[in-house]
Amino acid sequence: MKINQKIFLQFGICVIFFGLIGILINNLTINLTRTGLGFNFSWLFKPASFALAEHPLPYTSSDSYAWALFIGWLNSLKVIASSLILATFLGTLIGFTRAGKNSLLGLISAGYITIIRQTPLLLQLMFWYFVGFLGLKDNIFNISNQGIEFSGLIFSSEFLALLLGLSIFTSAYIAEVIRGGILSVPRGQWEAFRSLGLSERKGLISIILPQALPAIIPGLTSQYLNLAKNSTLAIAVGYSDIYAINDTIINQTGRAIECFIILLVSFLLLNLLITNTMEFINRLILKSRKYS
Amino acid sequence: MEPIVIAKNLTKSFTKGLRALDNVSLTVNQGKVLVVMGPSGSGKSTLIRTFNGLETFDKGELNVLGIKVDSTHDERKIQKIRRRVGMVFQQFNLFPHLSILENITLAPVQVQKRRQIEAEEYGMYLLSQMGVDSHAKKYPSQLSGGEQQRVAIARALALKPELLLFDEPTSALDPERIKEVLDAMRRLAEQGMTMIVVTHEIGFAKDVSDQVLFMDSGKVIETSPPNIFFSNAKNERSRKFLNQLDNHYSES
Amino acid sequence: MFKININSIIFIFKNLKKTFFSNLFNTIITLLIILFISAACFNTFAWLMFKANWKVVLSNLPLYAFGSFPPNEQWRPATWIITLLILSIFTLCGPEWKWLRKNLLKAWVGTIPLGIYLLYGGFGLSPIMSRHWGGLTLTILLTVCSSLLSLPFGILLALCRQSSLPLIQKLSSIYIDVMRAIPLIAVLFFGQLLIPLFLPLGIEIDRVWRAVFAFTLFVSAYIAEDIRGGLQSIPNTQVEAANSLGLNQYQVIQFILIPQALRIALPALTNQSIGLFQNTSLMAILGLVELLGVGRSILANPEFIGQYIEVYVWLACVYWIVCTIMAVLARHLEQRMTINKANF
Amino acid sequence: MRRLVSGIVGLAALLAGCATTNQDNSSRLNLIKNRNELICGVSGKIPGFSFMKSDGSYQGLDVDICKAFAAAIIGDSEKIQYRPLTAAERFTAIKTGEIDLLSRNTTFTLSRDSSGGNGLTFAPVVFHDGQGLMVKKESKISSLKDLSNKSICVGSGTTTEQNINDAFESASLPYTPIKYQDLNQVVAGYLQGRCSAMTSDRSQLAAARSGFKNPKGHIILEDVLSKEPLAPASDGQDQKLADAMRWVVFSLISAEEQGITKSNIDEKVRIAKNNPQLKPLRRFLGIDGGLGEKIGLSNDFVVKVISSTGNYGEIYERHLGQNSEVPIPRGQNELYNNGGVHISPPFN
Repeated sequence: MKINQKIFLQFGICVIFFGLIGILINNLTINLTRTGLGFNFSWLFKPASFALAEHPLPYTSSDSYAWALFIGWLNSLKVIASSLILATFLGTLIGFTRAGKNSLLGLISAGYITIIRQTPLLLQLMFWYFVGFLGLKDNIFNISNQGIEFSGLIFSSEFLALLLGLSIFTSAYIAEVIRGGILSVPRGQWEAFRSLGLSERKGLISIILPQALPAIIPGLTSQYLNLAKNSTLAIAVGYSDIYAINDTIINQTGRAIECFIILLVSFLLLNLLITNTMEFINRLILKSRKYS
Repeated sequence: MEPIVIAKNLTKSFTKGLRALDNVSLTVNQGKVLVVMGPSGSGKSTLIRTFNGLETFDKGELNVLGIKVDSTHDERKIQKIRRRVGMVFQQFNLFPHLSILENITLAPVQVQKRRQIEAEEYGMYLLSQMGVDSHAKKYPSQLSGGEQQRVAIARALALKPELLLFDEPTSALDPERIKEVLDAMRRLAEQGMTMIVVTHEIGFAKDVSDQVLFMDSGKVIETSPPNIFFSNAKNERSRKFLNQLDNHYSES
Repeated sequence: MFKININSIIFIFKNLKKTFFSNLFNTIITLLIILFISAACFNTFAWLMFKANWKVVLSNLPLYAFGSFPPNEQWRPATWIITLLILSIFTLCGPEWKWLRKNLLKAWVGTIPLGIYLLYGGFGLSPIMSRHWGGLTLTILLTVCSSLLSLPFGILLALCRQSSLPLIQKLSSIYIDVMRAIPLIAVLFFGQLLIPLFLPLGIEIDRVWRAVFAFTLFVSAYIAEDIRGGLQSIPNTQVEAANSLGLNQYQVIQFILIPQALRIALPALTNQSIGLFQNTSLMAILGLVELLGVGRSILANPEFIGQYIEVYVWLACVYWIVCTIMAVLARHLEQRMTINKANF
Repeated sequence: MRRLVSGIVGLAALLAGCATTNQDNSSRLNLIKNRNELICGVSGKIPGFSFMKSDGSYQGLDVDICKAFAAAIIGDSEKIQYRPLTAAERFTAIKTGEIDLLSRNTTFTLSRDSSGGNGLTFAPVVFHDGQGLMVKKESKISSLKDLSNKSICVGSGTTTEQNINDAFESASLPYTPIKYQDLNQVVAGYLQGRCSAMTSDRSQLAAARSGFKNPKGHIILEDVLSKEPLAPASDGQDQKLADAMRWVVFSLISAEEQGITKSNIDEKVRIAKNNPQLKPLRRFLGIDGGLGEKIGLSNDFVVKVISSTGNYGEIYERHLGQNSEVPIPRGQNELYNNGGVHISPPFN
């Protein structure tokens, strides 16, 4: 009786759910036929006919839309990966100073965190780009508002502004994660390493941090995922990431639904990539702890 | 003398083949106090938790207050039983987000659909019976363990139950707090409440109980009146257990 | 957060001295930092006072606050914002907790219909269309409506994810996971441009409400996870105790699980709404004239072309102040809650 | 289990079938009239064409075109809801019915007009523009060739992006496009020196330059990269709305041709009413002929339009004329008999 009731309930919910989806899809098809667009992906292989400022792989405007999207995905990956590293570095540094004993540094990093966390990322990105990078008038050490030239490699100011903005924003959150992790280690552990005569710095790195890592990794993962998602704000500073290219293509072809699906899939892929990597790291840490 | 609980051949096994309950049969009559004793892991808690449906069993029959339950665990019947059976837990299990009075009035108002004012009046009466009426507006975390347990008893009484189940009510308390809870239980027994108590308190069992049931490894080893059980237990294992308890208490 | 009394200042100075004199390296670092900070402060101050042209801010203040709301009706959004402010102050120095919980919560929920009534008009007020809404008013409206709508949605999703019915559990898990995987701007894009494609001809939803809807879809997935965390940390004995009192499944959820889960998840939830407030700025990219959108519109006025630094600094200050108010409120609420902290 | 699934699918299909809306040939024109409000998509960020004033109202040539449509369809030029749209979202907004029509610096092109492309229908051109490049005087750049290997600031999601690509590609010159979301970002990028040049429609370049601190320091290159006839647009499936829009625009041009202005329209109506011989004027003003009804409007729609916005010349003068904030010489936007290209077919 009980089981039947459960099946019935689920069946009912299924009917309602799929019925709703059916209605929506039906409306969609009606609307798409009305606009004469239909639903297909064959346009992906037509020439894109727009140029891109940044392309890690060869790209010309006669390449296909699909290739343009792939370039966009690579651009996203590039900025995500690099700001991930920079944000982790900055975040750890600030997290340490915040948990550390130097009160001046602690005060500064607390101020940094409130300013960064309490203003919108979009505004920060626009500030970094339009005020920060474009404000550079002279060419000092190969740094100008065109970007940075570093032993033959050129990083555009759009990329750098996004990198810096994302890293600084995420670092404020990572700092809190790190601080939380450090505080989660029992006070006795600090006393223990101090009584052994280890210096603050050494104790923090070799005793406290390894114990804080299990508490830090999940928070770090979710911050990395947020960073990846936030990288779509590239559109505000003129960097050609996957979202910006999708946006251009929607405007040229009107294929909003298809582009949205492509965007969804690319982000699901990105997410899988990040979570799996972090899980792998987590497992490595757990493994190394077992042996030690 | 009406039987309140009749259990016949209750059997419950865990997945690994261990038996939590092994062919347990017992009867508790109205107004009687049954004390269940036994080493930890012997199935005492499991046994009394089956009486209000917190645990299921695989075989056997159970009749609580005239409601028959079998291994199918009919939700509606169990709900009926729960409305007439109160339970007090080892860890008190008060609701931390509700004040003491709200803890007590929640079930009468929501389950028995009594009026809020009426439930509060009766709740205050119960709290004063338990000697904790001055804490009515406080929250559980502001009370000591003994006070919390007395509130928990009042909460169980609020539904005007016909049977009270106690699952080691004093084992989470400081020694000096145990007495106040036991005294409250004593008073309840004097008022003629039917009670099934899992406890290690020999004094309480000796003074208050009508029967002592000794369990080990899910089996009922012995059921005797307290004077016989404590002076001259029939079974070897019971005696051994009592010895250990005595040693423990003389040490501490 | 910024409570600095004399003692703590003395303490800081003592500490400063300790680090200052501890070794040469630290001394240099400290000096450099102080030098850097004072240089930065001086430059900023000089720019703020002398170089910046604040006309772009000062002459457009009503626009930042109310968007293009008709000038003689601007008392309406103003009333609403002031009501919110007064409520915030009341909550901060609120009286007894119980009274607070019983009435302030209702008052907060009541601000939504009040706000919508004041903005839309009707029933004695002249009706104003949503196209006139803008600026800080719209930002706050988006925040308040979306956060209060996504709370019940989030709770429902969390309960579904914990459900014993496998199908419901799967569906809500998929929803939550997918929503958490995609960027907010994509969801907002969906809300602004794709939702109309899913509606039959002739049925339209106002774009402000579509934005609220999109935010709700997005945030409720995050709230669901926070609540789920809260639900999981409630010990099973609480459910047993409730069951033993004869409460049925729904009563257990209503009276025991949800109130406790909400308390546990409170810090996470307030963070979500602060995040939501900041994220409403994304609507500027999608053409809604909220606070950042107003800034961008003003920059298109030939009179103010190129004065974006002033606008950005000003907007950053506004966002920072509101976020800080929200954060202080949230912390206050959390402290009130910890008085009755769960003792499990 | 299979039966369950097929049952669900069947039921869903049934429900979906019930929800099919009846696809009659109802036009948006009726929807607008019933709603008593026109939803007009504008840019909101282009000086002279549509931008927000300090009091929060929109102003510009594109905005006045919206007003003309509202006056013609509803009879009240104030019953408009303006939707500021980004370049990227504008077509989707039309196709989804989010807006009734678009009056937003949109270039009339084949692929946008065709049912195989974006599926829009364009009204007559309201502003003839061409894409140009603006550079700083001090940079000494004088032609496209000088821009080889330079960065150029472009607004994303516009035809400008495609045109600049075509121009540089056909001249086989390499360049770096820096794409921004809207014009004032393009301006910021250009002024700060991120790019050597900015490209946009020449009207927008002029408009932007008028707001610069030193307008004389910037020159618009002679190279015209493209023809940019800017026109209002609506959904291509909606013939009735398109007809109405087409003739509202023509009425603006025709009124200028006939010297009918906002100030003398009442006078003209009076004269036409009293003089049965003035057949063309009577037809134009809706006294005879019932022309308006043929396109789903009231017969006197021209009177309503002209009395609320004035004729095309007046609109132009108000927003882009010599005394406006964004002066752009009229050039090819003059009437055909004055050296320009604007011409209206007869109102017969």
